[in-house]
Amino acid sequence: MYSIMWSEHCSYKSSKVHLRQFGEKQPPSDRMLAGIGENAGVIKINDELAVTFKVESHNHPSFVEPYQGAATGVGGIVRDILAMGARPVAVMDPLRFGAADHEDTARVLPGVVAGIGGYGNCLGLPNVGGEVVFDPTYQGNPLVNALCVGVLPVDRLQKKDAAGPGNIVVLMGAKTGRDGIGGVSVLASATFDDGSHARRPSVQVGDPFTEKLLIEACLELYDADLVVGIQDLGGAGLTCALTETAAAAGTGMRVWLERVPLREPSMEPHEILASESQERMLLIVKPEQLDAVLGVAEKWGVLATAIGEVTPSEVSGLPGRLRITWRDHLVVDVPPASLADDGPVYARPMREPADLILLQADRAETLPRPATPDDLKATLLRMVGSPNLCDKSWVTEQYDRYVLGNTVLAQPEDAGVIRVDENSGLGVALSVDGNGRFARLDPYNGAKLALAESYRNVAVTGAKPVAVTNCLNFGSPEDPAVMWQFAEAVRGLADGCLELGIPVTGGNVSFYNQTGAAAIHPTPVVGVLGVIDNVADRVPIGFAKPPTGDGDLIFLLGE
Amino acid sequence: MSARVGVVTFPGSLDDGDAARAVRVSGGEAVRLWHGDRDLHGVDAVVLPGGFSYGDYLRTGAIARFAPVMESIVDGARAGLPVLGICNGFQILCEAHLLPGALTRNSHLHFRNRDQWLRVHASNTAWTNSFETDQEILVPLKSGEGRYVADQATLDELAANGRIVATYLRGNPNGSERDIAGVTNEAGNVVGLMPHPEHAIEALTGPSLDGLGFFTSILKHLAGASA
Amino acid sequence: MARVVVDVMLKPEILDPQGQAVANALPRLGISDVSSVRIGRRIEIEFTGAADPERVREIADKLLANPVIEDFTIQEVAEEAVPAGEPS
Amino acid sequence: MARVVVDVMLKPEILDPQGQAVANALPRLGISDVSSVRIGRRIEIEFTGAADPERVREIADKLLANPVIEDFTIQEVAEEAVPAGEPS
Ligand SMILES: Nc1ncnc2c1ncn2[C@@H]1O[C@H](COP(=O)(O)OP(=O)(O)O)[C@@H](O)[C@H]1O
Repeated sequence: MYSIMWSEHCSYKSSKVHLRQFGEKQPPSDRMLAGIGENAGVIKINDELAVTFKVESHNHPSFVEPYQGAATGVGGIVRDILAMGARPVAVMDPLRFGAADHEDTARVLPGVVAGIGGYGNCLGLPNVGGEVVFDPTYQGNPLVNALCVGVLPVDRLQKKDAAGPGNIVVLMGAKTGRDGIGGVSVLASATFDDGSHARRPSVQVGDPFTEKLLIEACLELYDADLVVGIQDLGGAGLTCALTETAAAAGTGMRVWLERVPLREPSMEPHEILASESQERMLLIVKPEQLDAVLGVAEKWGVLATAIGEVTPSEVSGLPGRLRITWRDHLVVDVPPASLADDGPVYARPMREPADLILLQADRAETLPRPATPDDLKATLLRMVGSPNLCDKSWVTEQYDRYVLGNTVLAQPEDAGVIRVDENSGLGVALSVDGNGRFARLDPYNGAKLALAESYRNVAVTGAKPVAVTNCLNFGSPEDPAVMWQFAEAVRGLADGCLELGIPVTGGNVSFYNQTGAAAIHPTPVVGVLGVIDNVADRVPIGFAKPPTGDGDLIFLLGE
Repeated sequence: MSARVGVVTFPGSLDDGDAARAVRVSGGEAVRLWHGDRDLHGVDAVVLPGGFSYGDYLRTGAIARFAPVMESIVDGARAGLPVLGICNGFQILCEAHLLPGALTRNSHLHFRNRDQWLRVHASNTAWTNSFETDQEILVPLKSGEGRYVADQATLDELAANGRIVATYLRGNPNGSERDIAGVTNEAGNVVGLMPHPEHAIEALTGPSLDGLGFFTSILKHLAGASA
Repeated sequence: MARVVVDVMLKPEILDPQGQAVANALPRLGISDVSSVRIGRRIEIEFTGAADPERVREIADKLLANPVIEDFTIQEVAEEAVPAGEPS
Repeated sequence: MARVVVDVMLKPEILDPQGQAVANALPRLGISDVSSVRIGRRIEIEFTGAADPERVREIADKLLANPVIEDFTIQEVAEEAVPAGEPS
């Protein structure tokens, strides 16, 4: 349990010391209801309504099994949003692949796109934007990031605390199977090599239908005020959910592991605790409301099982413990905070990459520029022919953009805009951007540029940018050069947010995107959320069509 | 009193809220129906909405067909109750044998979401009487299994008797036989449509307002029937 | 405890784009002597007791296959014969 | 002319949402004695000449099955035995 919980993926042990800046440099905001440390940041958009959003990576699993890796990436981020008390209302997918003509891209890209579509479409979540970038740097490490945004009434915000000794711990959703055992520690916390074939069992299969039922059941429970605390099961499965909920409340917990519904009866206790089977949530409910909770679950056809209870935070002067038994044998007896909060914190060595000076010597100003009309034509044709600038509809046509009936702008617009309130027209705009090549040249400014691009994309729709989420995709933190890139990017993003006056509300770090000694370009992906008072006022890209657009004047703003 | 149009929610239905909104925007009263409830609550017509009922895991619509509410809908439809199946609803109507043929995997094997031009051929059904015959309309299509198939005799019969409700224009998006986007039963009360008219009812969120015609049609049809 | 396998295949006259896609991909693997590929579903059902052939046929006809586009066959198998079933 | 059937099933430890959906639907058809349903793919390949077992295995491994999550079995069948193949 410790090896899983203290893995890079769960404990953020290499990144923690840097990520602190997001809090320290945070501009004051009276909109933020939940921030870093929660499943996702929550932002008030008026007195009654709030929005929660977050972007997360599923890079390694998507390389091993593109369809399921990408699909379960969507499923995971959706549960994060759900856990905050929100109804998920849209998704976005920033993607990066190797060279467009490489055979691995031909295997990975169609599978990833089909997986994102397959899961998101089946959940009924419109896809309102994303990115498709090709660069040889991602050859062995494609980046599959997924963003989800959800809406909640301000007073429906949920906590993950396992509060109230005597309350019941309920596991809801899919049965627990052997899939994904050790997924986080194995897949996401090490570089890829030929040994990865032996890691096949850690592949998980998504079941979007079960997730859809889980969403509806959770929302009905929230609205009936039947939930004390809730946490999604993601990386590190039950181990993570049990310890985090107990640690958050400072309570102890008693769990009877044999009560967990299993797909395979032969599973061992450690497998049950480590399984990353998808589509599960952990609920803390009051004993007198247990029947009502089970009733709602039954109505939606999802399994719900009482597996334990919350115990006092202190027993005879000693802090509460997480005690787990398996058929009357004590298999776990630990202080929950030791797993969830007391993980190691590394200040890893950092060193500017040796080749950076050489790279930076090639200044843009000194590069040859097209001097003749023929040169210009050739440059233009090369750009038009570049996979990075091509039409993305082969991808975006595989995504449902209409479901829920509130999509005001989506592909090919600069930002997605969705209506949140049908009566007032209140809505939000969202964009995700990143540029690994900029960040490779200068991670500090590269991160700022990603932020600025995303911010502009939101602003041009007519929305006011209010919050930031991010997914930091980097190589191995054990490489001082990568660690330096990471530190610089975080510093850049935190400074940029301070200058623009919007807070980082959450995000995700993906390390070990590395093949052998070669790391990917540092790739901070930044998502910005904006609020628009009336979506009818949104400004689409493109000129207004005649006759209304006739005679419009064209201005160029900026330098 | 405005007409009461039921919208069924199966586990995995996704466009049920949108179908209800379309009914309301058109001036009808939307009544939500639950898959497990046989009672149709006295509705005058029923919409089976889009989505992935029961995950659509075995075959689209195959499991939804056995939902308790479907027993009442099948009985009602045989007795003249107007029923519109959109996308997954169309698939369910075929599986329930209220409409002929079947919907299979798109010939290119991908889910496809695009704004699709259609030609409305049958403007005499309960759900299409607001359209002119041969009217061209623009409505979103979004499906992975939208390729309509039936044997040649059935296709000939549908064509001969004006039962092809709509066909795809300017390119067949999924390989459907004879470009079929929607069909009706002999009596014209049951219509299945692969594209999504409920997503073309507001300038802000859809490519056109053409989808409204299906919902105003049913209100007109019901008003005519009760007059 | 009985195990039954129901194989469901598209009727021959119905286009099978998945099978075609596989057939089209084969030459790239250096395979040029395949004349047709058809893809269907294999459904393995495990009964708690004996399997009543009549009821299996009914399940197949009503639920597992759509007779408009598909044919099916049923066979009861010895447990060893099932390649990748769930261990029981 | 040889016919080969490749059966591809999810590995036992991998979740099978399709099979689960069918298993859950059976009680509504009045069937309550089914303990498990697993759904996989049945692929019928027709060769113009004889089928080389080695090459079939390669096709199955590289193209038909995803070895990360699936197992497969191969059998050569007499033409009569194929239930719903394309008439040749
Ligand atoms: N993976 C994706 N998923 C969803 N939408 C995407 C994806 N990739 C690109 N898009 C959308 O396609 C449009 C064009 O993308 P892109 O060419 O990257 O635009 P830009 O250069 O303006 O950022 C944008 O609206 C973007 O959101």
